[in-house]
Amino acid sequence: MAIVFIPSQLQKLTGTAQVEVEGDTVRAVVEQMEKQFPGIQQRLFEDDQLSPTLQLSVDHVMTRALSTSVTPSTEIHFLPVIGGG
Amino acid sequence: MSTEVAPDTQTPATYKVIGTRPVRHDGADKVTGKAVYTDDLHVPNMVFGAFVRSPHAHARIVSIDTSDAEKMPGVLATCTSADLPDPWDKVDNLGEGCVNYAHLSGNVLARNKALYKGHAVAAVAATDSYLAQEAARRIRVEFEPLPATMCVQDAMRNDAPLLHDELITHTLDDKPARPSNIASHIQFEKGNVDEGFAAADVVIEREFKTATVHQGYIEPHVSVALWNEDGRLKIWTATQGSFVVRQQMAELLKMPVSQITIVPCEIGGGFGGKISVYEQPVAAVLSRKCGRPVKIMMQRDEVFEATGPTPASFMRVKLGATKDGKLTAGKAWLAFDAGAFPGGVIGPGAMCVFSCYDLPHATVDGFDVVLNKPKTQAYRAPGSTHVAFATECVIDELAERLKIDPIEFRLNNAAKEGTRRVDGPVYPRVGLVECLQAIQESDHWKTPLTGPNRGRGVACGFWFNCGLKSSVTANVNADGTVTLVEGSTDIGGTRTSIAMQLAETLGITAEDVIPQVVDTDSVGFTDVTGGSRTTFATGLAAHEAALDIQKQMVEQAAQIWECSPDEVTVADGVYQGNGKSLSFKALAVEADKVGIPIVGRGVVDPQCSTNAFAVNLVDVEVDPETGKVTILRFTVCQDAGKAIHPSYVEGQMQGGSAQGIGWALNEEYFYGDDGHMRNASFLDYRMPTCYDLPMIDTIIVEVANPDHPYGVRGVGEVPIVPPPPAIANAIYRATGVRFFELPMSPPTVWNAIKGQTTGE
Amino acid sequence: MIDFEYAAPTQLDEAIRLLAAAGDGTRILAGGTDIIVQLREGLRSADLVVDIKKISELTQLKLSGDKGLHLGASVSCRRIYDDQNIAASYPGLADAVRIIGGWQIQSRASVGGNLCNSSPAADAIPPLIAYSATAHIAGPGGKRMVPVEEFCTAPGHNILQQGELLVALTLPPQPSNAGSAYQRFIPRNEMDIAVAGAASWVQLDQSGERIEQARIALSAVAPTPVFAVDASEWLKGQVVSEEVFAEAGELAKRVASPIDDMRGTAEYRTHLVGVLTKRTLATACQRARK
Amino acid sequence: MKTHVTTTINGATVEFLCQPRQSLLAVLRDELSLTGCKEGCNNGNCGACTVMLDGLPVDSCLVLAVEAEGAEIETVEGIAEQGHLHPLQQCFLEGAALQCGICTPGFLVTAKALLEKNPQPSEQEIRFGLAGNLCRCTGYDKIVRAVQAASQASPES
Repeated sequence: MAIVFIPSQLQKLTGTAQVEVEGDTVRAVVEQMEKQFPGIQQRLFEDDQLSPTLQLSVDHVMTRALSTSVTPSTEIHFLPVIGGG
Repeated sequence: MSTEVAPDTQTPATYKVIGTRPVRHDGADKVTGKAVYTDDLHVPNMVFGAFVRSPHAHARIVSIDTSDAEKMPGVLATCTSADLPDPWDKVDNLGEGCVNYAHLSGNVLARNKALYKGHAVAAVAATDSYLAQEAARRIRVEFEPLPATMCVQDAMRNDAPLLHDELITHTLDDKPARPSNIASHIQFEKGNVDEGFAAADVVIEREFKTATVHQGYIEPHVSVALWNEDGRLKIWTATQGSFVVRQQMAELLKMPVSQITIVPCEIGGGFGGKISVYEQPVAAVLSRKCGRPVKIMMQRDEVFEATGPTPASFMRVKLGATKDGKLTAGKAWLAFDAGAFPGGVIGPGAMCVFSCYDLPHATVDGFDVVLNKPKTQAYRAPGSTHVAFATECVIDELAERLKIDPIEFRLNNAAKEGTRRVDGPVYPRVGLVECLQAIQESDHWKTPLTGPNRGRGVACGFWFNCGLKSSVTANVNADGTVTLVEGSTDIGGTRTSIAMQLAETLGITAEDVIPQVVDTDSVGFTDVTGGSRTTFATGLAAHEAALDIQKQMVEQAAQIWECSPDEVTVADGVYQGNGKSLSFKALAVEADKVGIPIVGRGVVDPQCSTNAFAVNLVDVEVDPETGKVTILRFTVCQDAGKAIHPSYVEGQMQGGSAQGIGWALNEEYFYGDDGHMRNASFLDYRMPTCYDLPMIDTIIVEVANPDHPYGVRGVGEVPIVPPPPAIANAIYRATGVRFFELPMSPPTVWNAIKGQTTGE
Repeated sequence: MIDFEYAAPTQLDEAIRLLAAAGDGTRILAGGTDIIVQLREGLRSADLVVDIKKISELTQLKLSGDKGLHLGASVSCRRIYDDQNIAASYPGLADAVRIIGGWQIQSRASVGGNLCNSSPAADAIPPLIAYSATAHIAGPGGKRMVPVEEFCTAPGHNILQQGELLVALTLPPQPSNAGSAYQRFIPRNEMDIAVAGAASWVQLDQSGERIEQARIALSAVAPTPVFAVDASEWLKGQVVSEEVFAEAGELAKRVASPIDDMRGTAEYRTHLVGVLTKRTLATACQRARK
Repeated sequence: MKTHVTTTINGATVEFLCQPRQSLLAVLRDELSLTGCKEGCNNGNCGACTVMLDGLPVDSCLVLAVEAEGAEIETVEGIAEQGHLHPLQQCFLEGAALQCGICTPGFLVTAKALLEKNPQPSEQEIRFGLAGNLCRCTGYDKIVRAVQAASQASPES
């Protein structure tokens, strides 16, 4: 279980800005979301991996690892990848 | 004294090495001219390469004829995009943002179309550099010029000439049917922005424009490539990240990384501009074709026209606040110039636009727009300087409208631990409030500014800072010194700031550590020197390596003292056990006689932002007759987390501030109607000289980063962010005119003042 | 950059022979700070480069009470401002040579070279015009003398004929009640090309209150540096005051015909002429009173 | 066609062959392996290639190597003496007046010339004297302070 913050551009699929979803890893959570909101996974994934233009914020961790484990209080955010100078 | 460490945030001085100011390990080499930069290399049998570049901002390449050049005696090889493997549309994450290799390959050598003036079209290798340049002139390229588009608003129009026929806007939303120059559209939403603005007593919306600017490193891009008969490729180059160059080369040339060795030489500045490859693949192909090492060094105009400046931008920012000075809502519409290929810095720009404030309701729309300029790249806190100019000017205007002191207004709304950012995540412990308070406490703020045509401005800035991968190994020598082997190229003294962390952990002196930056075959994967990550992440790796060494030292001490390792204690680098006691150095000498070699290992991938904030206070004087702005006094305050080597932290703050001042006042790519850059030289691209600047006072705030054993946050990038808005706000107070465009060059300022007096 | 022949004659006639014999691919090298860049960037080409720094006439720098200043064509900027007496006697010229490039450029660049390069934005030419300097030219046909304001004909072009060479510049002796100043406007404080420049030279009456003679010259606002004749004539007999300086600035604007480019708009440049004329006149008068 | 040139570099007589088009910078770096002077812009605007030519700082990219015939040249390699760093070099190190270091040799050569001409320069004199040298890393603060510190320390003062 985790709290997923739905990117505004996907909210027409979910109808809401936040959803609580079952699953103990980010991948499980996204696959569960796909069941609830068909089509959302292909917006976030590319070849079964997180789209290379995206990164995850899982609580304070910035990661691209879909295996990152989550708890019911975990917040998941989908953000653009950033680079520094 | 240029530095005050704000007392209320000063961490207890329990460190022996950290916080001191030792002479950098590579210092003697660099003040005597012995340090070896890439262009200083003379590899045996080396030849020289030169580029043929597009004279058009946008043109179809009809044909390329290299035959005349190849006939010239001394000309050894030529190269066009046909010599590069067919690229695939693979988007890869370089740690520092992502890259599409088809685009990268097309930027290295143009395929079918030249997309900007200076775009590399072909190259040649010859026995001397003059001959190479002459041969390049003999390569005949037939172009069919196409209409060019040079500014974001034009490029976004439906009728704009398309750069890429198949470019469909990347968005999480439904994809558009038609191709356009809009490479991507990102969006953030928090709360209900309409409610937010409805609750506001004052709402201000402004439009802002900023010009293309360049990182302006003094060392041009330069590489030497040697493609050996055994198929191994070795490249000496000036890069911020040798492993990332290896990764790009492997993809572009379709060869395994194991076949490529990147040797990072000393590097003459980068600031984000020396991460992407340019001349490296071309030098490699030329070397393969002629069987000799090939050096390619860009001339300064090539650096300006054909490497990666940072975007021009068009921005609209709207903020609302209540009478008592609480922000209620924000709205931002941002369009950044990506250059000729998708993948500009709009992502971080959109994430940073409101990052200094606690905004209950906001929306942000960001657009990445391709046009006929060189592919843009990161420049120190990429995207954040643009958006800070917009937001901090509107914040200043709100504060004025509400008759609230600009620092108090910022304090009322400052982001702090627990603040939810507009892009979603919640801040951990951060130091913006402490920076604002330190500025309020500064002598500068407490000293009133007097005199005509003078004004004082303030502004805040934010940058994420990143972690990413770093590897080090550390070998204990027989004399008790430690050789630290690392993969982070040292652009500003990081050898020392990393070595100091190893020394602190081991309880030895910084001088007893010998840091070495080595090639990609000699150390584990290490991400770029960028993202303000090097002292933080590679320092963390050095700390881990030190702990690893300490564990092995304890075991050896136990062996020597014939006791169990559990009985050995370590404090301040003194090892004790079985009634005996030895310093680290003494124990190392003993251990060398009896034990196996001691080698420490540190590998890290901290996955967090360390969240850097900076605040500027600046006094200016404006000559009302010429519009020229003089910086009278400048103070930069920044949360460093912990300043490992305060001198080099101040150096980053001062250097970043100077770049921000240049961006604010004079730096810009000046384009003619033909899409040609008119000022591609250090004479006319006006970076500040030391006669243009005052001393830059620094205040280091230390709000420890919870994710680092010594509290380091990283300091490299954020200081460039606040200067443009701080200076704009100061000029307003000096002249009564608000500025919405960068640079605020003398003609612009004079025009605005004139407009005001003549009521235009 | 195509290679070329190099010659460094030690005698003037030898230099003239070389220049006359060679084709129009001959370039003269004094300080080299313009020509070497132009050759490298392909703006000019050369098959022969004649270095004139070894010719004694061209390296002479002499100040004398009756003859004024003799300035050899290849004398570097720095030799001029390093000479206290010269800098004190010709402050307007010193103003200009102190700001041509940085120190490294001033070690090499010469006022003669600055004149022969004939850039509209040349810093040294306005003070030469303001001082009524004379250009001494030698060529196959002998020697001739030309007022500096007649030397430049177009951007990068001047009256030097095939085989001719600038030997020296002479500036008349300065009476005690004369003063001068040069100022240019640049966005930075150093290392920049003038957006506009103005040199003012004045001679005051014994009281120091009235202008007897004045000469104003401008740079970067026309195809060549220009002598602002109307403003200069109008100043004769005027009483020293801010208003008079400002009015002279307005008159000086009339000879400005600048272009829009990356360094500034025509409007801005014309405006700067007024500002710089006013400011240099004030400094020149103040110096004349010392 | 190459020209034979005899010159003095850091006190030693040096002979070399060069093409007339070759700059002093190119010959120092490529023919004589004196790579301390750096190429930053190759047209006299950054000062990274500064060397002393007959006692004066010049941009070696704007000097033809053939002009060096009979000249006295000093480069950054000649600043330290008998195994001792010059006070300026020491002050640059102690004051952290360098980051990437590419502009440092040029600054040192110019600053040494400045202190020899004016042993006790004001801050503005230092800033004016060094205006022909660009640094993009430091914001100049620590460079100016290092020169100030050296002006207290150097034998010339």
